[in-house]
Amino acid sequence: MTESALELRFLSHAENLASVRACVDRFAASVGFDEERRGRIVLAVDEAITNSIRHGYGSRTDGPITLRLAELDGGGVRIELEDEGKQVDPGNLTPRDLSDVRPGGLGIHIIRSTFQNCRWVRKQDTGMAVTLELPLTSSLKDLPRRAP
Amino acid sequence: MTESALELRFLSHAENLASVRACVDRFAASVGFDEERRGRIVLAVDEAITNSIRHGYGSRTDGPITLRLAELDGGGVRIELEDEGKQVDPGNLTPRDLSDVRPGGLGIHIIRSTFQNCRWVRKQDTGMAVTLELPLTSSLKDLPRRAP
Amino acid sequence: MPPSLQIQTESIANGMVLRPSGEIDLARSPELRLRLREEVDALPRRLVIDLSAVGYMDSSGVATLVEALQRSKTAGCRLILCCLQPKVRSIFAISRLDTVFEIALSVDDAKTR
Amino acid sequence: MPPSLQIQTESIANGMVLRPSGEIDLARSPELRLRLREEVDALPRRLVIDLSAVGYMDSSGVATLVEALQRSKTAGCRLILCCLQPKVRSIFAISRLDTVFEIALSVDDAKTR
Ligand SMILES: Nc1ncnc2c1ncn2[C@@H]1O[C@H](COP(=O)(O)OP(=O)(O)O)[C@@H](O)[C@H]1O
Ligand SMILES: Nc1ncnc2c1ncn2[C@@H]1O[C@H](COP(=O)(O)OP(=O)(O)O)[C@@H](O)[C@H]1O
Repeated sequence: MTESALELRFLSHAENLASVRACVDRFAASVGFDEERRGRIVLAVDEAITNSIRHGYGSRTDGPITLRLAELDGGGVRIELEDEGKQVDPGNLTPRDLSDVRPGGLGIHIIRSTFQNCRWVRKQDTGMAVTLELPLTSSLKDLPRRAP
Repeated sequence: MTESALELRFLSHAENLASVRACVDRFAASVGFDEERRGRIVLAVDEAITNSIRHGYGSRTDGPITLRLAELDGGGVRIELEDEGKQVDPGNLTPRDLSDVRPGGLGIHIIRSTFQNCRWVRKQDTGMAVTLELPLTSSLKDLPRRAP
Repeated sequence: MPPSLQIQTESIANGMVLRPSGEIDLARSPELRLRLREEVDALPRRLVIDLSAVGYMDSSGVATLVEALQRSKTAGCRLILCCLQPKVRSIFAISRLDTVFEIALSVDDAKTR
Repeated sequence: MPPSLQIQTESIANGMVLRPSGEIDLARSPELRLRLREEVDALPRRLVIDLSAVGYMDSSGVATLVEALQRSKTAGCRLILCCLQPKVRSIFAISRLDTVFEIALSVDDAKTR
């Protein structure tokens, strides 16, 4: 843990999301992100935690989640999320075709279009580890109005 | 850990205070505290952490600090702060005479006048454990304009 | 004692206006989902969702609105969103749903357009 | 890359106005302390500290201002605070320092009173 870094531990209860978002927002501000980018970072982290709650823990509210916030070397943010829930094949975590309008299936798209580096890894025994990085120097990814 | 509860771990670097405050503020809101009382809770927790940094760790920036936020049975907030720094005799943690105007010496007064229950305990080996509780039903303590 | 989702309502000549407030995330979207089902099932001709008091929405909130849109279409109800704050507008843009929903800039426009 | 404390300054006929911005806690108060020492050591007749852009202050910020007040008195400088936001006003009240400092409601009043 570098000196300016935070670790949050909480259970997979959706009521915890708001406090976690507030902390992520302020951390991203202290690292130097402007309001627009903080909004994206907060949303994408919310989506990753929501996935742990819904898919990792099948909406159980008592599964442990750990979120680590750290400053990237060279500036920016590095976020690590760990759960002890059901695992998923990282190869399957590709965004779906957005032109097929239906409820759900947006989280992975939001996460991937926000962070420059996203990595999902199955942990040794159980659960997923997600690493998300956004250098301060990178620009928000292009958001075309329509899917190709 | 009850389901709606958070644990924050960080090092004794003052740069971390702002993110921690944001989290405490939002947690207190989710538990039902109004803006004025949240302001007091946030300030008092900041003072307790500041004491761990300055007195527990002698302003070293690499000392581990743990902060736990939980909802009190019956409503309200229970906050636990732990460090591994220098210990202090809890009997000496009484507020000083405020009519003696000088820099410093306000933290304990702010903490005690905010929370209904404050407990400082020396941990087994090293460090202090501070427990602060504020039921939702209690009113802010009276703030006379002058010390007696 | 988690705060529940506050939703103000107003009946209009051709339907209803709903005005939820707060942050619509995984903790709040189930309540919104149930409520929107009820409202659509009451078969209004128009259902306006005024989002001016919603400061934050994640994809669970968006999914709830997509579900309501699809239900509305089946029921012959016109669902109109209005008054999106910038942060909320941005998740519709990221999700490429800003052209799928009918989005009005003011409640008056949404009521009468 | 922690953001440093921003302090705007304005020279006035009888001294200086300082306008720090941000949250003055243990991370920012050392910078404020150094700066206030410099300013007091320059022996202005009046030093106005406009706190309108300070949204938060903890006791380390207050201690810094108490130190500056004591230094100012020794130096024959009149230190005046102004434009405290409610949250900042409240820590002065809790600390019973609201009657120890000279506190003005506007910068104009602080400059000319
Ligand atoms: N943390 C996770 N644990 C297990 N499965 C996951 C996790 N995150 C994502 N998934 C899988 O990826 C799929 C796509 O996720 P997403 O794009 O967020 O949409 P949605 O959650 O609405 O299905 C999910 O349906 C789930 O199967
Ligand atoms: N966490 C702690 N660890 C060690 N000593 C402490 C701690 N908290 C408070 N103290 C002691 O209590 C005293 C009073 O604290 P406080 O009222 O906050 O004023 P100040 O920090 O300005 O001295 C401190 O000077 C210190 O000796």
